[in-house]
Amino acid sequence: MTVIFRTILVRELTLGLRRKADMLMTLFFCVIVASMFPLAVGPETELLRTMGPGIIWVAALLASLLSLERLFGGDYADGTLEQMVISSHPLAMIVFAKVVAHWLLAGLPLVLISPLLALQYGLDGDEGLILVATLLIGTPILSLLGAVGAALTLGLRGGGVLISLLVLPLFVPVLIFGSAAVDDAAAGLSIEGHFSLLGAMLIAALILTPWAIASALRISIE
Amino acid sequence: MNINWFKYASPASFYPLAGKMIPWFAIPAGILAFIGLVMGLFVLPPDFKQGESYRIIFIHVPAAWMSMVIYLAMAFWAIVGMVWNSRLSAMMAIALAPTGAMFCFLALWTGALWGKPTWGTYWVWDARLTTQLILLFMYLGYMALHAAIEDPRRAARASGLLAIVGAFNVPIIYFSVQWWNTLHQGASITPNKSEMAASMASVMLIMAVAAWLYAIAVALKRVRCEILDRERHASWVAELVTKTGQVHG
Amino acid sequence: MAEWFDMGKHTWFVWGSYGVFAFFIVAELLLLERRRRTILQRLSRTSRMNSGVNDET
Amino acid sequence: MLQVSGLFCERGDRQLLNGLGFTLEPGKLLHVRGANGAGKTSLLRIVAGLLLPTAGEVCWRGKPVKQQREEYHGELLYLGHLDGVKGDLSSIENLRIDNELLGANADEATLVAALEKIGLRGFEDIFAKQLSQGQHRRVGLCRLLMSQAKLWVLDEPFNALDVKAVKLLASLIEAHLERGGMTLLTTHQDVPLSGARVSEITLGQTGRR
Repeated sequence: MTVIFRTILVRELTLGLRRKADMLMTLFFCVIVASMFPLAVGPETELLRTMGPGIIWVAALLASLLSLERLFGGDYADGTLEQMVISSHPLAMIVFAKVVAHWLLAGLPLVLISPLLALQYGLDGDEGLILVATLLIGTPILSLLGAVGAALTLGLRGGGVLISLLVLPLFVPVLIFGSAAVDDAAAGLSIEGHFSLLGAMLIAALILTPWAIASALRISIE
Repeated sequence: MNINWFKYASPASFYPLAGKMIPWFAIPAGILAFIGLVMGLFVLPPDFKQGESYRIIFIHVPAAWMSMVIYLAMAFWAIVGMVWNSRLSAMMAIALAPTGAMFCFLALWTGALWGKPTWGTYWVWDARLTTQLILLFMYLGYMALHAAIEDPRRAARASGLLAIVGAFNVPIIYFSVQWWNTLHQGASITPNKSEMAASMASVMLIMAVAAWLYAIAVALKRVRCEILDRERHASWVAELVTKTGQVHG
Repeated sequence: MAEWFDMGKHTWFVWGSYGVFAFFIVAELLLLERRRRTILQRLSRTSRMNSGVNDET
Repeated sequence: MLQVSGLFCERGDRQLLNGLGFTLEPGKLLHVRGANGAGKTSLLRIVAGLLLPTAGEVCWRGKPVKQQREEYHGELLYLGHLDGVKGDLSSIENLRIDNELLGANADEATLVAALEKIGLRGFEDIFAKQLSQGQHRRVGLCRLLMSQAKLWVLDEPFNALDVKAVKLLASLIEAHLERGGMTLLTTHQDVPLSGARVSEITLGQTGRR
């Protein structure tokens, strides 16, 4: 079981690293979106400090949404997805490996860049740290839920916009707890609750979404 | 009454049954709605604090309930459709969606108009209105996905799966929004305590049941259209059309 | 008749919401009926066409 | 032994495969004929488990496929219109992935030998997207050399292949049948195989009700 996970993971990572442009694109998208807001709302540090976590979270969310279409699109076009569906290994495991690879290529860079954005918004040391921690737990959930949307809209025209319409409502709880954690930390409130809830959502997503993604794929490749 | 459900699982035998059932839901819905409207708008005295604007609650709350109930019903039919691979239940899920979306929008609209006189602004980021807004996006997502796929079977199964995933997330969204915002003074109708006068509560219930019956009647009517649309090649549809010349009822 | 509709300063709000509510309900019913009618017309046309074809062969 | 009974399938709003049924014995090849749009590809995709029929049953070794999805797919090899070859990977990398997916657990040497046998010696490390269409398809065909699957389902395997490749493919199928394997294929060219093991079915006109 784990051998197939490793094979598909290695395959996806080699493919992803051979097309660095796609990976960097989502990263730059997040940075650009996050840098737009100060231009829009003005440079007062106090205002930016309070809005910072929310803006960075929305930018990260949109960036990971952007890269979802490539998750299955390429394999669907050249027939390798079919071979995966009819392989003797459970499809949920193959799909799980693909989503983990997608997170490593699209989600993790967002987490690594977020301290930089936190500085841009004047979030000092520990607030920035908390922001990075929430993104670290939150972005895998976004990838897992987003993959369900990507599988459902496989091969449809206007897939990008359609995926966001399907998946953004599901992102709301993650967005709420992710961005609220930093504000409450700044206000000195306790934030264990936020992290335990985010953790619970991550575990639920890890267990339930692979099955949903696999059945969505089976429906879409008909 | 243990009707053998699988006999009615085939669209051909469900079509006439649905036709007969529609009046049984439509007429009581009309009567109840009329009673509720007359009592709600004219009989009940104005509220001492909110004056007349509290009357909007008689359609706002039922619409909000219905939008939630219909989404869960859609998920239920999607599950049934997927487990028994029955096309009819998938059609039922699709037939419910537009009515659910309508109730969702109306809940938002009436919520805003009710909010203006009571809270002073049309849109208030209050927990239940925000959940209602997100639910509207989920309805739109459901219908957009269903419309984007040509093949009717794949469309039904894909949107069905989305409804199931969505229904699983509705409580999570509700509680996270509820936690996020404690502005709203708690649901005025909570199972244990009811701040509202008994008469108001009864009118609300009448309107809720009327809305519920209305939704079923419309869903049955729309599912008949779906059946005719999807089964147009089946022999029974051709007979039906030629036999009755102009099909009615 | 006028005092029925007079809801004090909230007239616009109450009738605004009830009016839109009624409008949408009626609109949904009309659209549904129109859809049913177009489907049936299309079906009767195709069935006439098919029966027409059968007579010739 | 593959047994298919009472298959109905809907494509768009056309009814295909009205109640089709057949059995495929070990060592036999079934050639599915029929005009374009008669449902040949749909039939093969249903047998491969990629498409859900509206009605009917596919049984493998007497048990419905739905109940033994992973075991059945372990013994199945499907080649569709798409080659199933990743352009950004080299030929050998593609084969390593296919080897794992098919559960063939062939070692590196067999993979290199397969590439050689299919006529791609020296192309092992070239990106598949730089190969010609015929070569690209051959990388996909290497699966036939690696897999020990009992049932081959091949959709138009011969197109875009030159004469030498067609002969090679025919010999592979011949050897597969020799070993008691089963093959279900569609092709518009005539099947260059000895008549003894080949049976045919023809799907009806398009969309007849």
